Amino acid sequence: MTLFHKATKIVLVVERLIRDKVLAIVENEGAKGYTVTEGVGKGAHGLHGSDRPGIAPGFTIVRIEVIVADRAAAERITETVASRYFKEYPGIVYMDQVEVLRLDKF
Amino acid sequence: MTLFHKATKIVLVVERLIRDKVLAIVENEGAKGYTVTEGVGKGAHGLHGSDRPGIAPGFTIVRIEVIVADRAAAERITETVASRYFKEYPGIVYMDQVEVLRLDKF
Amino acid sequence: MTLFHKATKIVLVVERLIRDKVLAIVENEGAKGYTVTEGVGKGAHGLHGSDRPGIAPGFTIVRIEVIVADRAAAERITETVASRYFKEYPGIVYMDQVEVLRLDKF
Amino acid sequence: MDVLLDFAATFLSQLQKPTLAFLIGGVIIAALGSNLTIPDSIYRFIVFMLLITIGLEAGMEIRQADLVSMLLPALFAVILGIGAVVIGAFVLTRLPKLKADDGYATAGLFGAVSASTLAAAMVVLDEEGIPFEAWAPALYPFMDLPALLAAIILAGIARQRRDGGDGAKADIKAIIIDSLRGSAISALLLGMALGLFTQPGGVVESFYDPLFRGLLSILMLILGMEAWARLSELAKVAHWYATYAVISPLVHGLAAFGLGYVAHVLTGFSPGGVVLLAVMAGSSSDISGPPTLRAGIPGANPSAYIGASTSVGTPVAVAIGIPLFVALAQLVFDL
Amino acid sequence: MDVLLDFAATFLSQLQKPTLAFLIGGVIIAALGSNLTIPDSIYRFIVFMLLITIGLEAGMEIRQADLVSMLLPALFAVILGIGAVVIGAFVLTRLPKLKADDGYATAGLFGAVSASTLAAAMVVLDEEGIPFEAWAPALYPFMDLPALLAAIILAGIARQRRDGGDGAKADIKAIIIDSLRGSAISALLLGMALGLFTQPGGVVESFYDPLFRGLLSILMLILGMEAWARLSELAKVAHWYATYAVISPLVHGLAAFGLGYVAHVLTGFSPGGVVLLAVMAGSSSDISGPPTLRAGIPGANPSAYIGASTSVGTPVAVAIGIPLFVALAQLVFDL
Amino acid sequence: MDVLLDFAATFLSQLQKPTLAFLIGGVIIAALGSNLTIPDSIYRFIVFMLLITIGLEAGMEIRQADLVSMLLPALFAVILGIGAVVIGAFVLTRLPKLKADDGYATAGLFGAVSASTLAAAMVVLDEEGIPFEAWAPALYPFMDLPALLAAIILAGIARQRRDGGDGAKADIKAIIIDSLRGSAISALLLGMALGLFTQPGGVVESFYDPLFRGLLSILMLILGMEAWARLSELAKVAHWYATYAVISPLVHGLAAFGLGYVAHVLTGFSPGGVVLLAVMAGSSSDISGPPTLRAGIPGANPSAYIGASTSVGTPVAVAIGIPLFVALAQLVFDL
Ligand SMILES: Nc1ncnc2c1ncn2[C@@H]1O[C@H](COP(=O)(O)O)[C@@H](O)[C@H]1O
Ligand SMILES: Nc1ncnc2c1ncn2[C@@H]1O[C@H](COP(=O)(O)O)[C@@H](O)[C@H]1O
Ligand SMILES: Nc1ncnc2c1ncn2[C@@H]1O[C@H](COP(=O)(O)O)[C@@H](O)[C@H]1O
Ligand code: NA
Ligand code: NA
Ligand code: NA
Repeated sequence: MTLFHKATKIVLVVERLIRDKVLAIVENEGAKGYTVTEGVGKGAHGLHGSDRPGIAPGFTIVRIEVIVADRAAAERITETVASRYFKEYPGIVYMDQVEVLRLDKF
Repeated sequence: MTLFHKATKIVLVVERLIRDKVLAIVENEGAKGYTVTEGVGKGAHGLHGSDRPGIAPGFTIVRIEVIVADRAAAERITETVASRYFKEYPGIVYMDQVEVLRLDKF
Repeated sequence: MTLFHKATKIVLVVERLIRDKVLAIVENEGAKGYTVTEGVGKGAHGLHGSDRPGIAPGFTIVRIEVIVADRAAAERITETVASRYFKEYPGIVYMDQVEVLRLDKF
Repeated sequence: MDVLLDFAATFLSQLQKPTLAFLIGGVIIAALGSNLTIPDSIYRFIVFMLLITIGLEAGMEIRQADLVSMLLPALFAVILGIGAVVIGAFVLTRLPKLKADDGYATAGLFGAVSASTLAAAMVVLDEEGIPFEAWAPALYPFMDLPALLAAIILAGIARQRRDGGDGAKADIKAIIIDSLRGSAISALLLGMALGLFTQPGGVVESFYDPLFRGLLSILMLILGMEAWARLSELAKVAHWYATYAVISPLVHGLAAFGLGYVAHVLTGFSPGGVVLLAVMAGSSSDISGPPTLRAGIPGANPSAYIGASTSVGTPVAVAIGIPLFVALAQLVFDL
Repeated sequence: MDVLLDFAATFLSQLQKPTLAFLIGGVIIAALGSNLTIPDSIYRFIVFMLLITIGLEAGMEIRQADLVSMLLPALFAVILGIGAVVIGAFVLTRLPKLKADDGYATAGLFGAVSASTLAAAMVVLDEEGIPFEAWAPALYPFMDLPALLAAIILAGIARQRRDGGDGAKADIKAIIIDSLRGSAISALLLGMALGLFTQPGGVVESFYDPLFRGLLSILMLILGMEAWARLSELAKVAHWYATYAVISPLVHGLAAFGLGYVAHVLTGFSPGGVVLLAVMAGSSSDISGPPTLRAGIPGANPSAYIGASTSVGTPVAVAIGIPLFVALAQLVFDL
Repeated sequence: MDVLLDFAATFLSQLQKPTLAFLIGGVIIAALGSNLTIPDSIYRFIVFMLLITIGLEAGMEIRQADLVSMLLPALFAVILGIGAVVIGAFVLTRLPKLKADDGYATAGLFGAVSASTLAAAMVVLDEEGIPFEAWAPALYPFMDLPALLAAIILAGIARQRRDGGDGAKADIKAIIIDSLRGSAISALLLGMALGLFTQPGGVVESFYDPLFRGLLSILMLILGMEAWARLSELAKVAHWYATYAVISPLVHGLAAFGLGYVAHVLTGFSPGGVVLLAVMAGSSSDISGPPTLRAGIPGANPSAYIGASTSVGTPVAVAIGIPLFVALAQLVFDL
């Protein structure tokens, strides 16, 4: 078990439109990587994306998953994105504890 | 740290065919939102979806992620979906504890 | 609450190119199923995948989610994949504790 | 004997024709493990293009056609669809170690119609210079829907017998509506409506028609690759399905040819129309059927019925059925 | 009276034409709950094909055209784009229970231009044999961009008034660049550049032109389905939007027809060109507009403005606007 | 001198031709930051259409061709493919601060063949009225495969030298099979088989041929956008790659032109065929190569070799290589 190290996982769900801006924050606040999957969603701002064509792709949802070793960095990312975008733009964020191999990668 | 609140994350993996019915349950049982990503999978019911064309899209897998502040609601959603669909239809569900900002959104 | 059982979730993020080899390990080490979503990502090996056409699809990222009841199996999967692929190929892995219904499915 | 010779001749010449050639080509490269794939969105678009084109031409023709002459073939189409399912279900549910639900679903698929097989037959008839009523392909839904319905209803009744509970009765209307809403059927019906009530002649001639054969050749390639890819799945299920998937297309087709001949005698149904009726009956649904059955017979294992239809049914229907029925027509109607 | 009769005639004949027929067909099957969908990648490719073709032809023509004759129509296009937004914003932001940002965004979309409506009008003019300068469609960006800009700037100023803070001023340049970079506009401009500076004549004749009508018919089908699908969203927002979405296309179109007529008298702008100017003004942006506005007026609710444009604006512009302006042209220029 | 003048002339006229114009157009709009993207599924479908069409025509021609005349060009193709890699690897692995694996992979890509560059050359030859054997494009795999193989094997041997362990030896067969299974090669081979053994003439004439130029123009646009988009990645890697990517296409092409000339003298290989051989040698793989190398030389960094090939190699091959070799042919064979 000495193999595994605690790390913090952050999940950000935002409109694709602001994906790159959010990813920039993620990298600036010290994350070494991220994984992005596309999807559709629903929330306070209504339905996002659909199977039908014709919706500006910028409105579909991206799920950004970031793992950082340093809890403080995780909170910085979370709070920066939230304060900068979540007043005007749709989106949510949550954090979770996970176990990783090779702590140096995170 | 007072910023972050405990919440429950539910992940439902079901056939796209029944996506909308499952999402209806999710909303009825009190979730304020959800995020859906598409994928392929394998389980007791064999392979689901593939890169090859021609498979009825309804058979691919959707991963539904729901975050609720109220643990009881989470259990209601989980149990309702499981009891109504998991006898006949493929699918799994699991829950996890996460930390969120802005508890009112969940 | 007696309904829910502890289980271990493994998430493997690897290049699509080696997806099938990784999934083979997952199944051999005793997982009863898996869910795969596609995406793009960034890490030590640079950017993976993009919206632009023309990139060999094999280079995009797949996120493999596996839930196993047996923690030992989880560690076997994690360590086998890491030792066999993560020297040469891009990728990360992490584990997390989750609660499931129907333990027999995992 | 003659039939066999004619068939042999037609078959060999068909092997050379793009339609069949691309299908076989697809099987072969898939068997050789090629990584070639046609994107799913292209596949779905091709299917849409073929079906709306069939619909548009049917619709434009129906305007002139006297509807009476359609009634008998339509009636026969319904009978063939339901008949095939009832018999198929009877057989499959009595065979050793077959799950009842799988049997009903498989019978349903083979009673239903494959749009791509139908399109292939239309091209072959064109090439052979055998004329048919442009409304003949529009018989598709008259056979497809009743077949799927019959399968779902039979399965529902059986389920009730087994574990009682509230039956499928209630949902019949829902099922009908659902299958009419399926992408394949609605593309066909949309095309028919547009052909019937509007003047799409120009765009059909300049766009939809010229692309038909080419798109079909690509679709055949895809179906060939799919056929091989799903063999493995099929192998996992009882071999009875493979047997059924080889025999039933020919049996259904010949029965349909017979009824079509009756319609020919009674109402002058064209030889080409007879062939198309036989091809429809001999085909097994590959697009519209599976989702409808998945929803209607959730207990059934898709690998079983889709595998049987895609891996065996369609190749048999295209590669053996079409040449056989064409040769038969040439013999019977001495064309 | 005459206009109405002419219009009625043209309208009925239009209903029969593929363009409008496919649009209505799309609305109907969507209303019937059909599961038919055209893959998104196909939709995006079709839009690209239409826009680059329009651009290529405009570019090839501009070579011969004397640019002076373009100046006045271009100027009018700018005026119409901005004017429509200013008036629309004035009205919508004063109506009861409308969010200001939603009002600005909606006014912006209706001031902007729909490439698909424009393409539809081009086909109708061809069918009616009404000639137009091939560069006329290239007026698109001259109306589209200023309209979107005006909306974003007005919203920015209003926001500043409300909650002070640093305004949108700074980003105007960024916004212009962004909208020029939008996929729709850049496909059009790319086509124009290629047509202007290179010799694409061959490939245009053999590939782009022949596919134009067919692809447009599919696009109309998609727009029809979309229109219905988004009605529900629209229903959720204030009904004023629906009202505005019905009236403004006709008002904008008629105003543009008037200015176009002036250009006709002063610089011999062709009757067909006048119609296209009216159609552009009467159309509401469905492709390029929404993302630009989403970024420029984040406070606005996309369901409101997209719904109004896609569900009401475009259908009205295509089904009523085009026939109306064509009939008007036939009357005014007695063609 | 003459060559330069001829080249200058041909080059300028080429700039006007759609093929090159769309490529440059793509680079420019990407450089201007346009958001235009062609959906990936469309891109993959276009590549499939071009390759199967090339294959179909080659296959139909090979029937008549006397195979003997193919042997020498085929042999030269193999030699050129392997030779280019051996020399490239020798150079690149000796240059300062280059990772060995990256060097082998890059040499492999530049030894291999780009289907799109080949298709572009075919269209140019048509336009210039320079005839070539329809089987000439079928030399593609004879150069492509050996090149990729050579690179992987050399890298394997080098790795063994470095860190010992069991070498790549074992997998050579696997690698050959894998690359034959690649989507590009198998589309080409499928087309050839269909052309050789069946009668696809009708559908080729009515569907595949007419779409060829148009689809190619779109592919060129995509390649142009890609070229720019990947420059940034390339910038991150050692500049030697850029230098190599500019020089080697011309060196490889000229060497191939020489060998082609020999085949012309000895076995009457057509001037157009000589140009195509030169273009293949001068091109660098953009579709089939990268995945094969990724699997075969996992240690290499894709950004390095893909960047060099897509951003520099292909543009140089299309924009400079093709006009150069055509001008050269016109000079040498005084056409
Ligand atoms: N409770 C939730 N659970 C999971 N995803 C959510 C939830 N609420 C919102 N989302 C996601 O975040 C996006 C924006 O949320 P909102 O800002 O509430 O509209 C939605 O489209 C969903 O994809
Ligand atoms: N152990 C597992 N871990 C992750 N996903 C699973 C697991 N088992 C099943 N799934 C997902 O749930 C879908 C249906 O599962 P099943 O009902 O077991 O066929 C599969 O296609 C997978 O996508
Ligand atoms: N810190 C991280 N958080 C989330 N995903 C990551 C992280 N690091 C790497 N990844 C994912 O793993 C892939 C390969 O990582 P790497 O081997 O670091 O290039 C990346 O493309 C990402 O999709
Ligand atoms: Na049938
Ligand atoms: Na407008
Ligand atoms: Na080469």
